[in-house]
Amino acid sequence: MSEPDCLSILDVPRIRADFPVLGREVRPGVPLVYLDSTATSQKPKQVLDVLTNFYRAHNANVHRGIYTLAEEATAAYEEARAKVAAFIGASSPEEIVFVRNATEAINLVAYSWGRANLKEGDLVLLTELEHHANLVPWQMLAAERGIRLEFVPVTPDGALDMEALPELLALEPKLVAVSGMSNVTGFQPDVKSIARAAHDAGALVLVDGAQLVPHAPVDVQELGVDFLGFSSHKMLGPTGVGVLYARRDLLEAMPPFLGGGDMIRWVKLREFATNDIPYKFEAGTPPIAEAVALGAAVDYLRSIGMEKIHAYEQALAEYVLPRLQEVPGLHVLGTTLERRGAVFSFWMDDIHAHDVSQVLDYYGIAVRAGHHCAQPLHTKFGVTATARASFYIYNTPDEADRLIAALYKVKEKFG
Amino acid sequence: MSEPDCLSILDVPRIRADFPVLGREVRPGVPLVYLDSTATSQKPKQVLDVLTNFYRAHNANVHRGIYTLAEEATAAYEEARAKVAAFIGASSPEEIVFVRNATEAINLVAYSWGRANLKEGDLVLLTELEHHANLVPWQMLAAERGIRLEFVPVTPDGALDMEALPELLALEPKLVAVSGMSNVTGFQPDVKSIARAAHDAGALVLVDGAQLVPHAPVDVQELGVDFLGFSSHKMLGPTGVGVLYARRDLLEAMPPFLGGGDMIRWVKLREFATNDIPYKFEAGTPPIAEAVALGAAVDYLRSIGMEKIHAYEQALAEYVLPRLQEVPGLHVLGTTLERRGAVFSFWMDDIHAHDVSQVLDYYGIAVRAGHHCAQPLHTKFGVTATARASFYIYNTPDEADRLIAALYKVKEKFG
Amino acid sequence: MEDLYREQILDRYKAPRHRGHLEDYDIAYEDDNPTCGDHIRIELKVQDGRVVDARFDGQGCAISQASADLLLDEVIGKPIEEVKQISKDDLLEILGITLGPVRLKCALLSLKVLKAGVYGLGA
Amino acid sequence: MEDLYREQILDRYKAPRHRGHLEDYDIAYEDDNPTCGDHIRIELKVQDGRVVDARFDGQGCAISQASADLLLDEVIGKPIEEVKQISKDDLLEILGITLGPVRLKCALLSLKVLKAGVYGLGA
Ligand SMILES: Cc1ncc(COP(=O)(O)O)c(C=O)c1O
Ligand SMILES: Cc1ncc(COP(=O)(O)O)c(C=O)c1O
Repeated sequence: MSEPDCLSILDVPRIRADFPVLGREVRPGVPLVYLDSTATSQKPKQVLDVLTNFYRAHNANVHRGIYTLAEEATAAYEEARAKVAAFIGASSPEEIVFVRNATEAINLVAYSWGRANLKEGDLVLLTELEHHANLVPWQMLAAERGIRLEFVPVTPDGALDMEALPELLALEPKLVAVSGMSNVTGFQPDVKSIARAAHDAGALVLVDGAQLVPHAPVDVQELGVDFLGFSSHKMLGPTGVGVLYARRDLLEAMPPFLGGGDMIRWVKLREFATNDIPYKFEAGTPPIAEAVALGAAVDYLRSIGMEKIHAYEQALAEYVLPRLQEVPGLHVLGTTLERRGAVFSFWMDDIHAHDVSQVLDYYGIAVRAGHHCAQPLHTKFGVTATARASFYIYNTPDEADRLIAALYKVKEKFG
Repeated sequence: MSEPDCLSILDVPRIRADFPVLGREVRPGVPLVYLDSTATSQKPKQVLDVLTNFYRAHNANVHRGIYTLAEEATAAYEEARAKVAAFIGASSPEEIVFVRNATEAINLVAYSWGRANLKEGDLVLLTELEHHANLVPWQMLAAERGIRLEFVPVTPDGALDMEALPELLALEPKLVAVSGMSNVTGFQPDVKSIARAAHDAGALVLVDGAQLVPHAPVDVQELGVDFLGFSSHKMLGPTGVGVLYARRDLLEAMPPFLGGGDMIRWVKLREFATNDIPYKFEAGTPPIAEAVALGAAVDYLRSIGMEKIHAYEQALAEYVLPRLQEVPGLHVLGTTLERRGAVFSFWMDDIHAHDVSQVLDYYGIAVRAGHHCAQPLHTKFGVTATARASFYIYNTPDEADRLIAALYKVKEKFG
Repeated sequence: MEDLYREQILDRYKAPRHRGHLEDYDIAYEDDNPTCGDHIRIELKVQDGRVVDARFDGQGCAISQASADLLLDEVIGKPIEEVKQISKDDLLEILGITLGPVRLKCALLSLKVLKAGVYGLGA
Repeated sequence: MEDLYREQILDRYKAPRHRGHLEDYDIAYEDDNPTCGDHIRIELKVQDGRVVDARFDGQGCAISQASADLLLDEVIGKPIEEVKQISKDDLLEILGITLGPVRLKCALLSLKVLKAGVYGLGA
């Protein structure tokens, strides 16, 4: 992939103009090259405008008020829910629960569905690719309830070992919980095939969509996903809000998770009845303005088109990966170009990831260093920490060139 | 209390100028009179500026990044924690856990501390004043674990029956969980005396500070509070963030609640170790921008002074209550002028609260109608729904006059 | 207000035409809106597949009560099969006002009760 | 970079003076920073209440390793009571750089290990 080929897919300069932070200099004369969208994305002014306009003109609490502002706020909040539902192909807005982030979405499933449906000895099948968000909640349940955990192995090139799947599914897991895209290797598992096989084996399917939803078209019905969790802040929206999608019949059968206002139908001193879905799972004042702004982020992404975004990032991956691999002594964790996003975790011989990231920062390049909340995956590859450069719609091949150039400087400095 | 007396306490016109939404008209020619701050407060431009500036200049994920933006974001987020700690007199920022809202704060205590420390037959002492947020989590624990619940009764004037307390404490509750200020009657229980008595009886003390913290000076050490939960959105900050304060030794001993990134020290495939407090309780990407903006809200409140705010609202209460009570057929739920904030829930003979609120909206006056998430309290007073007018630092006695005048119109219309 | 509390609605609220109970009915159903305490009970007398008389009772806001009264205007005299066809939009047209999400629930409670009744939930 | 990776730090990282182990030591302690895998072990030989020799070993980023090496410069020859007085600020002054919150943890790991050792956690 060449630079111009990439840029024929997406009008990146025009997109960049929407993101105020991209005009920033890290130090006088050193412009920001933001390559950490996997941790959190930047926000376009269209999203910030909706966010502040909500507070400046319509702010009120939702669902109960009869006055003008409250009705406007409620309508905006519910409209955001409908936008999110349409964005991921849910069959109705009631299948969308607003939570804080992908992490809470998965915990909600573990606490509510998990504690109601899993008993000692039951199996939850995970993968070695998983982010801590899709490991720790199940470990907690294993410690509390004695459920068992098994893991689909990762291949040396950072993909999932699909050949191991049938054997693992033969153990009859109750749930298969898998990342839709690794935040380390960028690998995008074939969720549709996994879901079909899992369903055939009698398991439900949870997808950790924290990376998938911002970077690829998602249709939960067509993929056959039962639960999907993702975060607004990784898809151009604000922090403080995330989404749990779950199939209506599952949500209806699940017991409540957090108790309080709005999730109830009625309350007496010693008992309560739960509200209808999705409100049953939204206790207390929700992240109202954040959800409304997430709706604006969805609008923005749709106006570009998720197919295009996905294609652009695949093209970027083809551009970046070989160039990275040319840097002497640099090893990429995740070397497949099939089914991958533009995320590159790497380590350099004899140079700690912290030092790599620090030197890159000197050149204005923001990359993350650490285990990226996927410590078992790093352990598997025998490294404690990697540096990670991740690209989104506002990043250019030129920025990749700057990254590569700076990596040669790192080598020089520490060589 | 006369109008000028109230306004000598606080420079309300100057404060109003900071709140963009207050310039709004509900319909052409009908200015907004916002009397629903108990549900959610409006936001000053100082808070909105910090919020958008974060996204425009410093946005990054916190805690792990080494690059400039990530360090700035982390510093801003931790500075907000320190501001909140100082605001409520916590002994250190580590005692401040950022959650979504007051509701989640209380649920966190019920799930983590409650499940680790309460067993069948143990007593949690609540009050009849409580908001659903401080009822339902304990009802859920009662259903799951067989703990018992008892309630301090409410007096006919909407206060707590303190004389019943000794007898109830003699039942040796493990926890006394009480609202710092009722969102219905405006009553502000004597938390300090309750805490002292509860501690003497061997109980811990949780205060639902959702209404107290925005409206009165709070010093957790001086009050003797062990757990305090409150919400940013009711104290001039954004939605999507709230606070759990808990004493360090309690937090340290409590098991984690949500599992995922940031709350761990290390993770293997089948086990994890928890991080230090407060991170142990902050799983996944926190509401970063929201917490930073909450810090700005705290700055704003401190610049006015919580003592002054409290005095102003007490003066307003003295101004409003008698005038409300003069409206024929109008009954206020909560008639004491001692220890109260400027919240007035009322019902009118033969006119449903919905209709009251709807007619008031016609005059631009925003009040809430319903049970205000305190259904047991309404049941106790034999009403299903009340209309509620609540005042904050940007409300004037003149707005109260407009409310009263409009209530006479309501009577006319429905009389 | 002019728009929301049209004379018709206040009228029907203050002086409903169909409030009360039937001595003898074939269908009855009741339900409430727990949030605000609106409550509606509807009783229908059916002969030869046609609603020959109807009453409602209940309490709540003007919108919920007037809506029930106006709805029964529509229902009385109609074949039960046509009653089943009455839609949300039909009722809102009869009311002739635009409603926010909360008030919509008030307005539609009577229709919800009616539908549950004619579809056989009542006895 | 000029500010962060001063010659001194890169120097010490690439060619540390005190890396290794003592044949015989009175105090040893090790700890790590689990997030990034920095690891430091410090060994001290103490005679008449004075540190007569010291070594460190470990792996991690340049800051964490150089900080350990520079810290031992300070420690060797000092009475143990004075070693106990070495503060965070002292170490940062020796390093001579300004650090963000994450790197601060790297820089201070060696001091944390040293303190735990001299306060008797090690053997
Ligand atoms: C006394 C009281 N407690 C708890 C809450 C719940 O607050 P939130 O909805 O922000 O969680 C409220 C807000 O209505 C309240 O007034
Ligand atoms: C694959 C994956 N899952 C889950 C998460 C957790 O997202 P959040 O921190 O927003 O809850 C992340 C974010 O780092 C991720 O990359």
